[in-house]
Amino acid sequence: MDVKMERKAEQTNSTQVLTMVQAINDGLKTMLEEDDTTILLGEDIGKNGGVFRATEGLQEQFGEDRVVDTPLSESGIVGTSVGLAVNGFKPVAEMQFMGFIYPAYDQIMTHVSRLRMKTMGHYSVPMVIRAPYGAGIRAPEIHSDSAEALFTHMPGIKVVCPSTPYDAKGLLIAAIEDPDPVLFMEPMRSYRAQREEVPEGKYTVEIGKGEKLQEGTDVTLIAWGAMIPVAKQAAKQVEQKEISCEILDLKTLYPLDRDLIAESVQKTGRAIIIHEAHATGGLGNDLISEINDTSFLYLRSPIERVTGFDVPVPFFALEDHYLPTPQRVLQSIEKAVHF
Amino acid sequence: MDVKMERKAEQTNSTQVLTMVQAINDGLKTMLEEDDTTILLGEDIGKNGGVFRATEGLQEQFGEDRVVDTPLSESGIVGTSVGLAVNGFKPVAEMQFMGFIYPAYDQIMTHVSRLRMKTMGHYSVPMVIRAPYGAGIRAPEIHSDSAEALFTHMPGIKVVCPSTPYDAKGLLIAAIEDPDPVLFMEPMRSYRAQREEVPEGKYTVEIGKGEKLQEGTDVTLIAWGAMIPVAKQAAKQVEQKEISCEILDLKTLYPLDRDLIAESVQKTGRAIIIHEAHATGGLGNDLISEINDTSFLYLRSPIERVTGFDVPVPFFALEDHYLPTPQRVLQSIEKAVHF
Amino acid sequence: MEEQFPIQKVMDDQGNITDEKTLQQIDEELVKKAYYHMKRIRLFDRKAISLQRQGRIGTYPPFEGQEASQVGSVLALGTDDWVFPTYRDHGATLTFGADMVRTFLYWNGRAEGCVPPEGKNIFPAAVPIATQIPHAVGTAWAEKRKGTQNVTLCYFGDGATSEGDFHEGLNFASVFQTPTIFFNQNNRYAISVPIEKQMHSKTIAQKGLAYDLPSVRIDGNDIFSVYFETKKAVERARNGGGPTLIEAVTWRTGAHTTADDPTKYRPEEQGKDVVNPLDRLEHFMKNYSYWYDAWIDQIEHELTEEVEAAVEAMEHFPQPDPSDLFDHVFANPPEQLSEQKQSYLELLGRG
Amino acid sequence: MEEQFPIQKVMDDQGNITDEKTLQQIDEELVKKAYYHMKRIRLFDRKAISLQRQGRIGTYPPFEGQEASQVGSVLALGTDDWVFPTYRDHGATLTFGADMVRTFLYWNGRAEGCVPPEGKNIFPAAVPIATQIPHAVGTAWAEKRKGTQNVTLCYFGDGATSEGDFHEGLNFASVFQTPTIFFNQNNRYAISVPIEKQMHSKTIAQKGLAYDLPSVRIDGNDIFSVYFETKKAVERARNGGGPTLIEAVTWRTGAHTTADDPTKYRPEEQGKDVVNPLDRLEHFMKNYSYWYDAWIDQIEHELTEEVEAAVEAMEHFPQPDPSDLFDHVFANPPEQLSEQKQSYLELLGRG
Ligand SMILES: Cc1ncc(C[n+]2csc(CCOP(=O)(O)OP(=O)(O)O)c2C)c(N)n1
Ligand SMILES: Cc1ncc(C[n+]2csc(CCOP(=O)(O)OP(=O)(O)O)c2C)c(N)n1
Ligand SMILES: [Mg+2]
Ligand SMILES: [Mg+2]
Repeated sequence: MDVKMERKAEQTNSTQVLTMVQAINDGLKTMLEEDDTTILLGEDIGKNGGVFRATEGLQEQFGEDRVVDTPLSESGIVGTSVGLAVNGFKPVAEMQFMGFIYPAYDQIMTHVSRLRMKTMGHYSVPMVIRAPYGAGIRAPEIHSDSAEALFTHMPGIKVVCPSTPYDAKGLLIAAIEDPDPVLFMEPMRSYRAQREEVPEGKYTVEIGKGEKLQEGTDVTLIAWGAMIPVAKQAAKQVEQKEISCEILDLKTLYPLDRDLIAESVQKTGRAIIIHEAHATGGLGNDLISEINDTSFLYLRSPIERVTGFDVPVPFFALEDHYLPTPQRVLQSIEKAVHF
Repeated sequence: MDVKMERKAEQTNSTQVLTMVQAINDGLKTMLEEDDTTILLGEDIGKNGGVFRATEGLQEQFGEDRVVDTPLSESGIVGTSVGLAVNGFKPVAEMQFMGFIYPAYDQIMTHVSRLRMKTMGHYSVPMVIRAPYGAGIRAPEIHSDSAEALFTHMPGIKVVCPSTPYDAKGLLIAAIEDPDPVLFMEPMRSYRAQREEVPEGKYTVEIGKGEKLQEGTDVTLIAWGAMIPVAKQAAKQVEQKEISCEILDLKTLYPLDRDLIAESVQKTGRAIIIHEAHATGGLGNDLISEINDTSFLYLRSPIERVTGFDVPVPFFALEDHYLPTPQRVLQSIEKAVHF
Repeated sequence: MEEQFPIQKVMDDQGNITDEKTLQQIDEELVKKAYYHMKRIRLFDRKAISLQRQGRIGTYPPFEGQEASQVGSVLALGTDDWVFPTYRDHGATLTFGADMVRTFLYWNGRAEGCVPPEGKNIFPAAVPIATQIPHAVGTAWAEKRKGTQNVTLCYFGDGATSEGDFHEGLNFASVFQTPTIFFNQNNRYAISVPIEKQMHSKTIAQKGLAYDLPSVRIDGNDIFSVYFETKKAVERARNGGGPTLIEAVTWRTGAHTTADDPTKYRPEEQGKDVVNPLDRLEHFMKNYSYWYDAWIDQIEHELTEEVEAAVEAMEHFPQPDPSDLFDHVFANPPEQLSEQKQSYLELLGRG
Repeated sequence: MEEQFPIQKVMDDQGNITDEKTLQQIDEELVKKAYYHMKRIRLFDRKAISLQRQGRIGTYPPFEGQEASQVGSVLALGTDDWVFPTYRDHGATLTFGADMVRTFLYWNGRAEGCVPPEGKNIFPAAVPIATQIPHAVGTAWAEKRKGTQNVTLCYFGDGATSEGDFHEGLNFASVFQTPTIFFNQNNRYAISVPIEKQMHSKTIAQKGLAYDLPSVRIDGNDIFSVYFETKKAVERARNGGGPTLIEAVTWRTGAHTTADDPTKYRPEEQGKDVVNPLDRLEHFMKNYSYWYDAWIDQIEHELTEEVEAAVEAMEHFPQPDPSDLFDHVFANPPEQLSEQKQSYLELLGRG
């Protein structure tokens, strides 16, 4: 049973059928309309509407002062956003690709995430950093990184990652309204992979909450973003072998929805974590740790990780070998079930 | 029984009694003498001898061309080091404090760690980045970070962290001789905390190998760097309660010495991981993952983590509350043993 | 470039002012204010060093020698403007209205030291070099967008100009014409690295040329030059004229910090010829009959008392609370963080 | 600043050279070499676009319009010098001796495309903007320290000058006086962002003033101007004169990449007046009797065959090997990485 579809059906507002990138555009538009202090900054987000068209039409509608084409300068974008945020604005900064967030790492690490702490709450940095992430679209090098773990290990910033158009818009609005900085990861591979009904106007998806996408009894698959379709495919394939998978979409990577995870793993006794980032230092380890803390006595087999390998994301000719596949998930499911 | 002391006694070369920072100085000197291509770069490392005196006397001895005071520019230091390394030199770059490595994060992430992969081995970046890390010395903000996990999650670079003068020199020399980039973390708190016999001249401590510092039967304490004394103190204190701890000093944080860990945990059935960095995203989670993979059936209790909290390293008035203490380790040991 | 950017000064080392017009702009109020604040922060600075020596505060970076730069520049601001200090600019923030007790607390490792008085736009001292520069551009940009006339004054050292954030910040300021005054204190050293090794160019002012910024190089030990040149830049910024780069050439008399030993890297003779900015102002005041013994004694007495009282208050400030470790990371702490707090406080026996 | 840095050119749009002395420096060998390489990379570039359209390679960033800048600059180098290209500078690397098959492979997502021929000092194309600039300074510094006369030529775009690494790299070059030529191709756009929004300053050449670097602004579509000015900078660098910044003003005729639509952001008329550098050279060759129909036909034929053969070879290149994912991360892969490889290859059925 698809739990999510059911919930969606309850939605009564008028809706539009949108792809994820359109839903993001719609979320940005909604907040630009709602709140005068919202301001978008980034490279090529204005006239060009963003290299993925996520900001298409927004500069036309809201003007160059609110949808700002900046110089090619990530540290400058994030650093000036700190000043804007402290002084009454809600900057939504786009990093053109997540692999280009690294020049801004210092600003995010030493200021964005720490200013509230430093000033005991006197100043805060309510800003959103949007970052398209992940491999699988045949992009040049550095365009395909999945760097969430570099930010979940950074106290003071939240990290979210939607897997559907509906969640993308709802989480983005929640992120913009959040009193603290939020890194908003956008799975490029999912930008146009799926269309769904997305409510018009403003609504939010709660930060810190994941969702059970599918009920199951034998094993819990934990994933997010572009790995959700991979998890679903694998789950479908093992159905034939009479293995029943529960699928969790985390949506928020920090703070984790611990109850959701514990409840599911305590039921199934087995977990497979699927993510694109490298195994070593990846968020998968945090999840294992979490499960170790909450559900040690429930485990029937070692937790499995299906992740990107401990190698740099390769040039695109090999990217399909880097990325987790349903086949690899399948293998792990069988390993867990037949432990 | 102190396994390490025994091994040390076997050492026959002539030795000096040195602190860790002196041992590092001696290691640098050894390699500057050994190999003409070794070149040190950093802020204040020349005439001033480094803010911790780690490079004291080296510019005088080897000249301004080999011990280079650079501009205040971490990305510049690392970026030019890439060029030097590719073109025949062995740069050893100092980041004055680990918290100031972030401006160089882009260079390390997109080039230092990836150049070999990008060029299928045609170019490589044999360089060392030295970074004094950790809290506990009443330093200003950002001077006390422990950022290993941001580098263990970066394929293509090794990460090491000594806890003694002997290991500091031996690991540093191994790092300089390594064909690949190595991040060399120096626990500031241990710089002058201990003196020991350090062989003169060149010797190495193998990268990728940890060491059992103390045999025990009930629980394995896993730590490195400045947390080793904390682990030892806790182990000593629980001795009275007839709890016997095995202590592992990891020394290399990537790649991990998996056999050492597995063997010990399979014996004791319990593990406590101690590190300064934040729990979420910390290396502790990798260790739990590792143990989950290798030793699932041996575990008698959930693995415990004693770490820095999920908060930015605070201003120093509160740093002792941030840092793991023997008391906190104790609590975890008891929790594990009485699970 | 030294010809293109000569060091502007209005007052010579003996406190003489040759330009009649400038002299007329200097009134008693200004002179007294300048002396008062320079004296005040001098006393603060020396007290801080002595506290550090006694182990009553942590490592401290003295600013002695740079008082004219800090006081002269910050006095050119209005109350609603913004100040972005580095760790060495507490002389400026104190003059702008920062609390002295909290300033001492800052150097005792207390976050309380970063909290400015309500209504005072003072950022926490930037520790990672040059990172405050884009922030200062951002706040100024916000003021511009809100349509106010407020400006932002951003401090940074000579060493800071080597960092990427200096460049990116100035470029943003230039592109968006933000009302930002980039106030460089060129004290000719970044810890041990002399400016000749920091850069091959002879001036910092010339770095403004890259961004088409109005730039000026001034004698940072001449309080009047600092004040009037900053004032000009502030007026320009308020009136929509955009950012300015000011290089104030100065000299730190003492060590980089109390943990530093400048004799390791500074030639003994260097700086000997620099007339201390407070002495220079004293010469001026005596030359032009602003030196009132009674007033001098009175403020010296008052200020000494103020500093002593601040030390006293700092030392009697409530002890740091471990809860603060957890309470200011997010507006609403996530459950897992609250648990960490809870269990730690329990361990401390105060659950 | 535009007065201080006028655009230098020796050849006008009609291919006329007014300066007699310059004319004498141009010999048939140079003309033929220039034409040959510009033609060659033009054919490569157009072929790459068409391959991309057919899905035979990935996204591709055309350099048409910038051939004079790339060929003119790289021809000024000697064989032992270093070249640091961006993703748009394969025209330069091909001219310097990169393998054409591998260059196609690069755009097909193959690491093989980053491996230069033995003895050719060509760095992989820099994708993260401006990051190659410090590398180029480092290799040049190494040459200087080894006492060779080799120099480093570093390419970057107008947009790249906004990044911190541009600033930090140029400062290092200036401080250590490394033999680096910073060759900027100012094609007036960084993707969709026009130079007027990238910077408020009018020229890129003026950015050299910050570092006291000799800087020059040239017509990047004038192959001779590019060649001679680069040559000058190369000579200076070889002889210990340190780095130079060259701004070559040019124009990208097409899209930023094959995934880009420039009509979204470039006014239709813009660039219409720019004479394509190859046409300009053709005018020159006709004006000065270097245009030999037979030779032109012959090289056109040869080059077309070369490009076709390279495409053929690219498409018959051995398939990418999943082992390569694991084999080049470290000189000696750690055990855990070998295990990952092993188990993945097993899964692929080839353990
Ligand atoms: C990014 C970064 N790197 C290194 C340091 C260490 N550090 C602290 S002060 C300093 C020198 C700063 O020199 P300058 O900018 O001239 O300011 P001054 O101390 O002279 O006031 C250095 C290198 C730092 N704080 N931040
Ligand atoms: C650090 C970084 N940020 C963003 C990008 C995305 N990006 C690729 S090319 C480009 C524009 C570069 O412009 P310019 O330097 O003028 O070079 P051109 O493409 O015109 O040759 C951008 C923003 C990137 N590659 N690297
Ligand atoms: Mg200085
Ligand atoms: Mg361009």
